[in-house]
Amino acid sequence: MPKKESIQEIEQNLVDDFALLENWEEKYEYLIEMGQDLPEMDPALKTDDRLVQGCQSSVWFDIHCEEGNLVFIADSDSLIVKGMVAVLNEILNDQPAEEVLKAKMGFFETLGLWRHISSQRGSGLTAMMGHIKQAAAECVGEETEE
Amino acid sequence: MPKKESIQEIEQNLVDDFALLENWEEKYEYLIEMGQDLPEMDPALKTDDRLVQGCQSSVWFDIHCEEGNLVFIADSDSLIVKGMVAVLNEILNDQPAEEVLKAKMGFFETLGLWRHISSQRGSGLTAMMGHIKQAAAECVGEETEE
Amino acid sequence: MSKDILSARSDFPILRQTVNDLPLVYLDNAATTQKPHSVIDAISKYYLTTNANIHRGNHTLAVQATQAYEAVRKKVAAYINAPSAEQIIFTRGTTESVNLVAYSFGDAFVEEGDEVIVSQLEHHSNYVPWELMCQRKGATFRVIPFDSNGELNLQVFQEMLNKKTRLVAINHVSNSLGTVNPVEEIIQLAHAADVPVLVDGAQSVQHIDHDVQAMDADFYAFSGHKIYAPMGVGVLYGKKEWLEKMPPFLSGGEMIDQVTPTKVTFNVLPYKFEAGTPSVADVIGLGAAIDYINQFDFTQLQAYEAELLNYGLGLLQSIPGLEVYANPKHRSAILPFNVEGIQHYDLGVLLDTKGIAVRTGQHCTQPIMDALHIPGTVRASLALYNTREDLDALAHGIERVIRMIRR
Amino acid sequence: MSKDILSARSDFPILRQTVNDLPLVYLDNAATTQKPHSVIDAISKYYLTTNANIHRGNHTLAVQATQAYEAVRKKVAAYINAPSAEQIIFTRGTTESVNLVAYSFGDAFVEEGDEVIVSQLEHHSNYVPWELMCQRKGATFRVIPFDSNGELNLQVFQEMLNKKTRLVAINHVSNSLGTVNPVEEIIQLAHAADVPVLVDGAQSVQHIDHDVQAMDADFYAFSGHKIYAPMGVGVLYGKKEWLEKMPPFLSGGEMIDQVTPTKVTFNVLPYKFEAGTPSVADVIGLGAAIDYINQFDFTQLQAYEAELLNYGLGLLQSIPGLEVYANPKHRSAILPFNVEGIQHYDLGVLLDTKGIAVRTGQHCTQPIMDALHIPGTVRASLALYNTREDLDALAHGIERVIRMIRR
Ligand SMILES: Cc1ncc(COP(=O)(O)O)c(C=O)c1O
Ligand SMILES: Cc1ncc(COP(=O)(O)O)c(C=O)c1O
Repeated sequence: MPKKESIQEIEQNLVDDFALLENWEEKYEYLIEMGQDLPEMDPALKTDDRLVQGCQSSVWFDIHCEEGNLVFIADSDSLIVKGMVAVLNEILNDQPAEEVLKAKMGFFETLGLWRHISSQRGSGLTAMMGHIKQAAAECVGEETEE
Repeated sequence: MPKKESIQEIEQNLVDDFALLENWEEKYEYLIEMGQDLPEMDPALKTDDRLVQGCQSSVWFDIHCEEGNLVFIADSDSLIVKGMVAVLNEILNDQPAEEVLKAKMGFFETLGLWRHISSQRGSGLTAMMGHIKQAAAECVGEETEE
Repeated sequence: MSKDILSARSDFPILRQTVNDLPLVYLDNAATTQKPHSVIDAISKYYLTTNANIHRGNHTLAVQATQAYEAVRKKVAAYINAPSAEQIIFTRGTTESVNLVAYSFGDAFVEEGDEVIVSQLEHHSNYVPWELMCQRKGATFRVIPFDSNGELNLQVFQEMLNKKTRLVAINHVSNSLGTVNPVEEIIQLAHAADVPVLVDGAQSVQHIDHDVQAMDADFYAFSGHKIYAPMGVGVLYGKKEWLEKMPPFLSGGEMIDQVTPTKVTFNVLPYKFEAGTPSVADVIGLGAAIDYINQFDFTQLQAYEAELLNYGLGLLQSIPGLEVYANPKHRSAILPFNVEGIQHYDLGVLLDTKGIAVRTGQHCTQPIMDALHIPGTVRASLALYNTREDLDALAHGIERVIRMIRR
Repeated sequence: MSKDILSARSDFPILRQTVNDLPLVYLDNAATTQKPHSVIDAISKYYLTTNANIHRGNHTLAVQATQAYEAVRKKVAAYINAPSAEQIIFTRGTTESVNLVAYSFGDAFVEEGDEVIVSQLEHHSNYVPWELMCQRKGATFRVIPFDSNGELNLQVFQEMLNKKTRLVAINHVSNSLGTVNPVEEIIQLAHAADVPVLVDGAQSVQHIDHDVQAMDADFYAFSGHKIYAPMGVGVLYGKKEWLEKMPPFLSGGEMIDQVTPTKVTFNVLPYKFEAGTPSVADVIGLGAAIDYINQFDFTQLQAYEAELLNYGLGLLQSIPGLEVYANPKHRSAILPFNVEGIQHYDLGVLLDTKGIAVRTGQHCTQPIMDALHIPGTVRASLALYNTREDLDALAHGIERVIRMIRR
């Protein structure tokens, strides 16, 4: 098995991808495409207990701990939020919970031009980030308890 | 008996007097002198029912109707207000109530430079004016009732 | 001669701004309007030359600031045709104006078992204060429903009115659907039952008729920032008979007559309801905004805005998959819609990438969204400086978003 | 390196103004301070480039306005050393801040027979709201007296504290006498009896220490306009344990989570207490004012103002027939006095003819005037831009008025 890319490496790749896009419009377009490419979440999983609080749009996270890695599927009724979910998915999914816990979570800032998204109350980005961090913390906790 | 000067005539004389004064400081000085020249009101007359409401300083008005003329003595613990009382005294005292009722009461505006005084809430000018107008109205009422 | 409406645009410096390197198309006027140069300058000038605390001061600046502040009270009174300036109370905005009445009128006149009526078309700011007041007082909170055209059901309203009704609170124009409510008729019905009416004029005072005596409103509230004036100032108008009977709301400096540890007496109107240092500069900005509006012929302005709204409606309705909400006989300045398959939030953000500012979501009117069974809308809202070009840009922008997402 | 205090004066354009053809000597800073260029520019810039309604908007201007607004919350939190920004609530001023607590805390925690303690040194804005709340609730309103030095009698205070005491409200500096109250000690005594304390920092936040954690205040209130910021914005800080338990005060837009006709739930802190459109430009002006103050070394600034106050005290006390009121161990920025045989009002108006702005009257502290058995005082009050020359002009002006009147 080839060594999996680290959070930093994936982030850098994404930064490079986005840097090629000329303006906000194109960046959003790309983001939405990323979201559209994400597999649909099983509607049965879209339950209230998987709903992330604090977003203008509905965002469902099905998240758990697998052998120390954080594994999740997520979906949203907003294409933009789904694009954000796709970015989070690409960078954080199936990564060691410990690494996720350490990650600065500044992805959207670092991707450039994301000041917009990351400060939008409606996007619920902060809420999603908090959700992931908490799950990561629980995952690390479980591991060390064993 | 020489014909008494009208409200307009007295006002014009005062306007001329004040116009000679160079600045606010001198105008106030003159105003205060006018007040200081006014005879003191009998302390026995300084009762609560003669107090004009609505001034930062205390102002007492002893005002009545004599043969259709409005006659008053007034005093204040403020030298500036007492100066204003002196102006009112010079212009309005012992004038026919009917004339007082008609008077535009813009004296302090007309005297020039009195925008300051006349808009000061603390000076109670509006309250004094109102007090005089009301007394004048009552006086005219009494006369016509007879 | 009155000022040409098409010249308005150039008076608003922010409209020359670019957003995301594109010219700004500002269609979020129901949230807040932009300010003309004269308003911005009035604020600066106040701080550069006049600033002082008002009313209690006798020095020149304090006197000048007081005069300027009180002059605006007269201007506002004239603008809404209030019988006297002392019936104009300055607040922070519509929300504070409504809360003032809800607390003060509520404390004095509403008891357990009484009823208060609002409409389903209200902004939260003219809904929640009454709901909470009813909860505090044990009163019943009643809501006039709207029909499929987005119009209030006056039949139901009439049946709601009864001996226990203490107050009706209603907006003149819905910020969410743009419905112009028949306030004159509502007020007549309420007055026939001896019930006073508060009119929320936040979305009407700048667009349509705003004569408080003609409509016979008992209370009238609006926000400066929606009528080209600064944020931080609003107005409450009230009939004297009510204002005089109502106890003060906020207390402290300015609204006091005498204070001892056992007794407090209050200042006269309007000061009784203005506690503490007011937002003098913002009030002066409101005066400048009213001067600005008064340059126009208001009938002409209304016609211009109505024409613009119709133009926009036509454009939007011709976009396949786009639904405009509500179909009231009279609508003012508001275009609420959704596009099939695109979340309102996404559409808003994507329009923003094209420099077009609209608002998305519930617009502080959850009861309306619940009634329509939708999570939210996109809302474009107009001001006197908007043009057909703005609406063309909006329609064009929506079409491009649709193409992009449907691809 | 920190900014030189003597350079401050030139940052305040209004101080170059003439009044009655004489240079303005502004000594009415306790009523309101003047604004530096940077604050005036921040307001203009906001309206010229950023203006939008905040929080609910997703378009660029709305996002930028929201960021700018929330950044000021953090700045204020840092300035008063609040543990977190969500404990900073924006209001119109101290008066609204105090009323918010009086209504909200009062409704939740004060019952018939309970007691609330204020001091005789309070401004009406931190006195009347408590007195009226006690009247509404059937609670007892208690007042800590001050002694002949103008200092609070802590012995009496300690005896007042009991199991029924629900809250103590006290200013840090008296706007009328300048007394610096020992808030740390008062808070310790109150906390020992399990009673929370509200500190009115209106006259201290700009002059002396203002670390809410160091003093351990449960609530802390101040006004922007007294700290070189615009009118129309104030702050309420509260401990989270209290703010979370307290019900909302004003209701409407922004402070809402869910609204149905039968139930309302509220937004998180601080939004729960910020109903309606706030005064965004004024808040941004407050941010600029804090940036302005932060350029100085605050210890140096305090020393400068203390030295200036002493200089003024010395000058005034050397004028025959002039009485300076109170003689507290610590005094801040306030010079209250009268001259024998001259009414305070007359002295104020006559000083104004010499370009000198002071305030005269009761200064919204009737309980203090009643205790001193005087109708009012002349009050000169200082800010960081005042100089010895200003106080020389004051003393000289008073002497000339005396000569003129005594002639
Ligand atoms: C109809 C209506 N009422 C009340 C309000 C609240 O106004 P403000 O936020 O200025 O207090 C608004 C503003 O959105 C509104 O549109
Ligand atoms: C000590 C004190 N408290 C409260 C206030 C009231 O402040 P504001 O009028 O800004 O609400 C003042 C202002 O004069 C004050 O000096």
